[in-house]
Amino acid sequence: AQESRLDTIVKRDKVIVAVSSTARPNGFIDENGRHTGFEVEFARLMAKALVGDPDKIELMTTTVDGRFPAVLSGKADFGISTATIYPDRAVRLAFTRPYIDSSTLVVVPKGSQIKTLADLDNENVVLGSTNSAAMVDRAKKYAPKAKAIFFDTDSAAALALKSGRSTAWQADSAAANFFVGHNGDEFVVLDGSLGTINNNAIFMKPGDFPLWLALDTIVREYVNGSRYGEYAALYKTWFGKEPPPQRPFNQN
Amino acid sequence: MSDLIPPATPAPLVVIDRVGKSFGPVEVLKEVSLTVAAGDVLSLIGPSGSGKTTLLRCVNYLETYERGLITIAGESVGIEQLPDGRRRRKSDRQIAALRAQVGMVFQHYNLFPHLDVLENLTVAPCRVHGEALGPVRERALALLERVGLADKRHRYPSELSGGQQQRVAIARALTMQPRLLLLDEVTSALDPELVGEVLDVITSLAADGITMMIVTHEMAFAREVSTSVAFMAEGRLIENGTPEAIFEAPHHERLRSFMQRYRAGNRL
Amino acid sequence: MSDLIPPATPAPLVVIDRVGKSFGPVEVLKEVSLTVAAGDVLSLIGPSGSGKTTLLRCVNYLETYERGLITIAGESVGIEQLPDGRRRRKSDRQIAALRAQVGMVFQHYNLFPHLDVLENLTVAPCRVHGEALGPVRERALALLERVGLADKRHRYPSELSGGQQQRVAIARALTMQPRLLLLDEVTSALDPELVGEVLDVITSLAADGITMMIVTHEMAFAREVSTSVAFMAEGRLIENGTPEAIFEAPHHERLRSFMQRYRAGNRL
Amino acid sequence: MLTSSALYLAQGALVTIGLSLGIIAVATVAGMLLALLRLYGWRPLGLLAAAYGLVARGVPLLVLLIGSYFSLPYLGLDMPLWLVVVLIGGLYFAAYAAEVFRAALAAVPRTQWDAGRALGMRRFQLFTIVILPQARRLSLPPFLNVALVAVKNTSLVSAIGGWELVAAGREIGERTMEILPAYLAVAAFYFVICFSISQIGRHVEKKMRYV
Amino acid sequence: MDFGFILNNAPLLMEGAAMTVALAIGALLGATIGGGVVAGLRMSRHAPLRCVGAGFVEIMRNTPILVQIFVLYFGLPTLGVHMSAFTSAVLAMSLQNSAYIGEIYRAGLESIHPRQREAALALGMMPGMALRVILLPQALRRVLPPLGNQFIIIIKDTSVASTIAVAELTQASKLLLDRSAAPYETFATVALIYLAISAGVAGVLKLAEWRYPVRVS
Ligand SMILES: Nc1ncnc2c1ncn2[C@@H]1O[C@H](COP(=O)(O)OP(=O)(O)OP(=O)(O)O)[C@@H](O)[C@H]1O
Ligand SMILES: Nc1ncnc2c1ncn2[C@@H]1O[C@H](COP(=O)(O)OP(=O)(O)OP(=O)(O)O)[C@@H](O)[C@H]1O
Ligand SMILES: [Mg+2]
Ligand SMILES: [Mg+2]
Repeated sequence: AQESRLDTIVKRDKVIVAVSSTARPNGFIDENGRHTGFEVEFARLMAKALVGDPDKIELMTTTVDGRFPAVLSGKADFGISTATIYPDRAVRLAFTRPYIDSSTLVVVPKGSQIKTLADLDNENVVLGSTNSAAMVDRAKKYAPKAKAIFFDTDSAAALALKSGRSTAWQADSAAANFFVGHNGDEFVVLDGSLGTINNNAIFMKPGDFPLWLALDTIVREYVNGSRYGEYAALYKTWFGKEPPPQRPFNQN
Repeated sequence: MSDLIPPATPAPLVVIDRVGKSFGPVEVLKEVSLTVAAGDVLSLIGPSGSGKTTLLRCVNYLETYERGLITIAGESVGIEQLPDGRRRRKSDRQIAALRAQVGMVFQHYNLFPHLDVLENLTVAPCRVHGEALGPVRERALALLERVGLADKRHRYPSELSGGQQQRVAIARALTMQPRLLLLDEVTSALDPELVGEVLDVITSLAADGITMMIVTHEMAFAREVSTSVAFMAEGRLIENGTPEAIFEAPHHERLRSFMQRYRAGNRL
Repeated sequence: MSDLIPPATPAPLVVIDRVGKSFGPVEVLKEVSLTVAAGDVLSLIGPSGSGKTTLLRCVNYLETYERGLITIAGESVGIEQLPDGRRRRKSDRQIAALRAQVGMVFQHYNLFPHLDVLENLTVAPCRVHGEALGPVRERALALLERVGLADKRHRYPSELSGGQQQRVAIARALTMQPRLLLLDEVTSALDPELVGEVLDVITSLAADGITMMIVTHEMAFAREVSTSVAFMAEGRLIENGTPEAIFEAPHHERLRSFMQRYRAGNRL
Repeated sequence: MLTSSALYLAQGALVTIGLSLGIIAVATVAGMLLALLRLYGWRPLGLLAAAYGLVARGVPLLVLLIGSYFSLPYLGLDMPLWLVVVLIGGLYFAAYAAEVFRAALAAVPRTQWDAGRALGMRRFQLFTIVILPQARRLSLPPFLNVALVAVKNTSLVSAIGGWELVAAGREIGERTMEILPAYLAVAAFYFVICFSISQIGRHVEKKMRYV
Repeated sequence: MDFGFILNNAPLLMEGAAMTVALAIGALLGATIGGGVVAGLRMSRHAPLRCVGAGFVEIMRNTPILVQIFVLYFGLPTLGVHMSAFTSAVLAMSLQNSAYIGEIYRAGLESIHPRQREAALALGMMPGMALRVILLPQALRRVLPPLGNQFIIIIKDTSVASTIAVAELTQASKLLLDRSAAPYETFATVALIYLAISAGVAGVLKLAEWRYPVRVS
């Protein structure tokens, strides 16, 4: 059998992780030029567990187009890059259990006709979002009458809302909260979340059981187990609130 | 000034009045004055680089000139003298209208390589004057016949010998039925037989009343065909007069030495 | 066959042996046979389109020929006759080596527009033969002096008049110090003064023992300068011989009528 | 903060310049080879070059980059990212450059070949001394087009983990969720880079204005 | 490799491809005509017009199409000008490529020996007619290859429209990629579709090249 990537990582004494640098607050470059964000810091926690030091890590930054090829080709050991577990994807990628549950929020201008999530399903609504499978499906499901438009990045979708190109914007809770936090006098988040919870998980090349087992176990220990404390602190730092309490994976 | 000449009198067709032109710092035409009467055939002779081609090009306004004025049938060429003394370029339309009446045959033929021989002849009359293709074709074929190239009408210029291209260029200018014809060394690529033929053509054109200005190095040709001859050297018009006067009794020293060389060459 | 001639004997320098060439269906050279002895100056005359330029180009293998063989100093031009009768193109190296010994001046000069006058002259000796720039420059300047263009050495061809370009082209061919010189209507753009000068140049070249083949329409020039004259018409070599024989006692009907026209033209 | 952003963009611009120069160099050499094959080469090779041109130009560069960078390891070729980008980008734009050169070389009149041959020049000499310098003038403006497109296409390297000017701009934009000013800043940097290149081109073109 | 899901999503890709073709046709027309205007300005007898032409070329050619599209799409509404995403994309691509194509036209025309223009003028043609009847047909054969380049670049530049929510081929492929996590299959398919569209345009240009052969003359 082939050598497991896990051995390679241990021998190399460093992990290579595919992350994003343009998805605040998950992965971005901060004012001091440091690559950081919830997912990037979580990747460092993974490195700490795998090779004993959060700084023994090499961050491989790709756009959305390149994140899956990056792990499939072996250029990166695994990826942490807002990848939602999605049945079609699971055929070709291996996912660990999720490291975060995220919800989808809708942002509208203050004083908009759209007062509730139910108002979205209307011919006059232009609903903007990123061009991801989950967003597209949600738009179809919850606002079939509305016109849906899709952008490459959240910032472009936000710009569309600002410039009036769209009348509502659905986004990952992290991005939506950050945006409204900065533009609170002009925009509001509608109450409630659009659809169910998403599970973002670590992804890797399929067929490497030892590595998958190790990653999955480490994620479990952070999210549900012995290292929950570190995870909770990280979560609080980036999202300003307590994480959901420890729970078995199949809870939702 | 020359544009005050009333066009009703039997005026000279072309009046070149103290024309001057420079390429950058180099003055290539210096105060050239010359008139060509309607029906005249004027030969321009002179050493290489003396400005003959440049003068011919100015008459067609292919070259602008900075000083003096050229008029054709009382109409100034290319340039308008404003009452306040300033010079203004005429409109493209005016310039094109003038050129359509002035035929020119170039030293380098300048045939259109993407058109065949017949198209080279018909393109201008059809597109400029909007004449119907039928009569223009007739005329073009007759001209090709006359220069001995009727069988080459569907060849492209690159498939013709030098002399053949030369003759096509002459025919092309004639298809426009110009009233003034400018010829720049049109016989240089022609053999003696053809020189004779072209000479016939030119003589018959002169009989038709077409005025011509001919730059040439062949003195025999100049002498035979022209009603007057002008000699240029170093951008100046040195002497002009009847062929007899120029060839037999040259006044100017420069012309005399030029003629001497010529006779020395021709004695052979 | 001609390539069997032992090079030791005082053999003709150029042997053209039953050469034939077609452009597609058109046969432009028909069984042309001709020899040029070393030191000879051969003038090729004939009506326009008779194949003079084409023959000259074949001698330099700028044009391939389908039938017959041309040899220069016993070496076949461009084509190898294999023992089994097939013809094979020689290698580029062989062809280039031959051309380097054969100078050519084109009807349209074909100067290199991106090089100035001096560079046009020095580029081939320096870059092709690897001669040192110093002596080549000397030689080039001397030649420019001889054609009266030393002061234009840093001009570009587009800034020269037709006659000036023509003279640069002649100087360019001479800078290569060729043993055979091919000239295609080199005097066509020259005024009588310059024709005289070029004539002097050519005469002195002949005295230096350079063999020449000259295409020309100027009969006086042909007669003065050449040791033999060949007359072509419709792709055939009709008659050749000494200038006296050709000009005074033409045998062939076609040549006689050609000469008649010429005399008619020159009587003027 | 503004200055630190500008510095950050400047670093990205340096990467962009480096990659661009590499790509343009490869594209020029390979493009000239392709053009030569098409015009004067052995016919089957010429057709092959034409087919290469059609395919290479027809496929998006992004796809080529992702396809090659992530597949090369399978072939046992673990080249550094910049090398892959320079090679793949260079070969890709070579197909465009080849078209430019082909048109320019063909536009040099046949009489120039005659003149060179008559002086005893061999093909290669004739080509380098007579034909190429004249073709250069005609090819310059369209070649500049290709070069500028190449510069701007270096932004695609962020898909395979590379980082350059656009990536830097996007990172700044996403940090602040203000993408438009960031992009305008990026555009300004591009303008400086591209304008410098096109000014060099224009200067050379002017110097060659002899016809 | 497993292309099953691609077949299942064929309609999505085909709709994207149709949009790409529509964008490309709009931009090709706009840029071909705009290029003429730009070349006209650049070669004008009047210095101010030449300056305008040169300025336009420099600005358009030296900035990324992405930024131009963003400015048109997101910037203009703040000035009260509303264009659809499609119009914005076509306009941005037309403007930028007018600059590129204008330069190509200019290079081609300047390569025709000035004597040709003189001969046409001497026959009494107006400058415009000399251009149409004499110069353009000769320039065309020198210009076709680089023009083909630019046409293909336009086709692939249409992908930038995905950044402003135009549902063209690249956007469709990104969605498919995101859903399936099958980059190689998706990219291969998309590359083939782009190749087919480009080959179509290249084919048309080959026909033109057949009429105006690109060879030493
Ligand atoms: N574009 C130009 N730039 C600079 N000088 C020029 C230009 N065109 C012509 N000249 C110069 O102007 C002078 C006159 O040239 P022109 O062509 O009128 O002479 P020409 O009398 O026709 O001579 P030839 O009999 O040799 O044709 C020459 O000295 C020539 O070098
Ligand atoms: N590339 C070509 N394709 C077809 N025919 C050609 C080609 N080149 C020359 N010809 C023809 O071959 C014949 C001989 O041409 P060539 O140039 O040798 O004549 P020439 O004797 O030099 O004439 P001139 O005195 O007019 O220069 C002419 O009838 C010409 O039309
Ligand atoms: Mg002249
Ligand atoms: Mg000839």
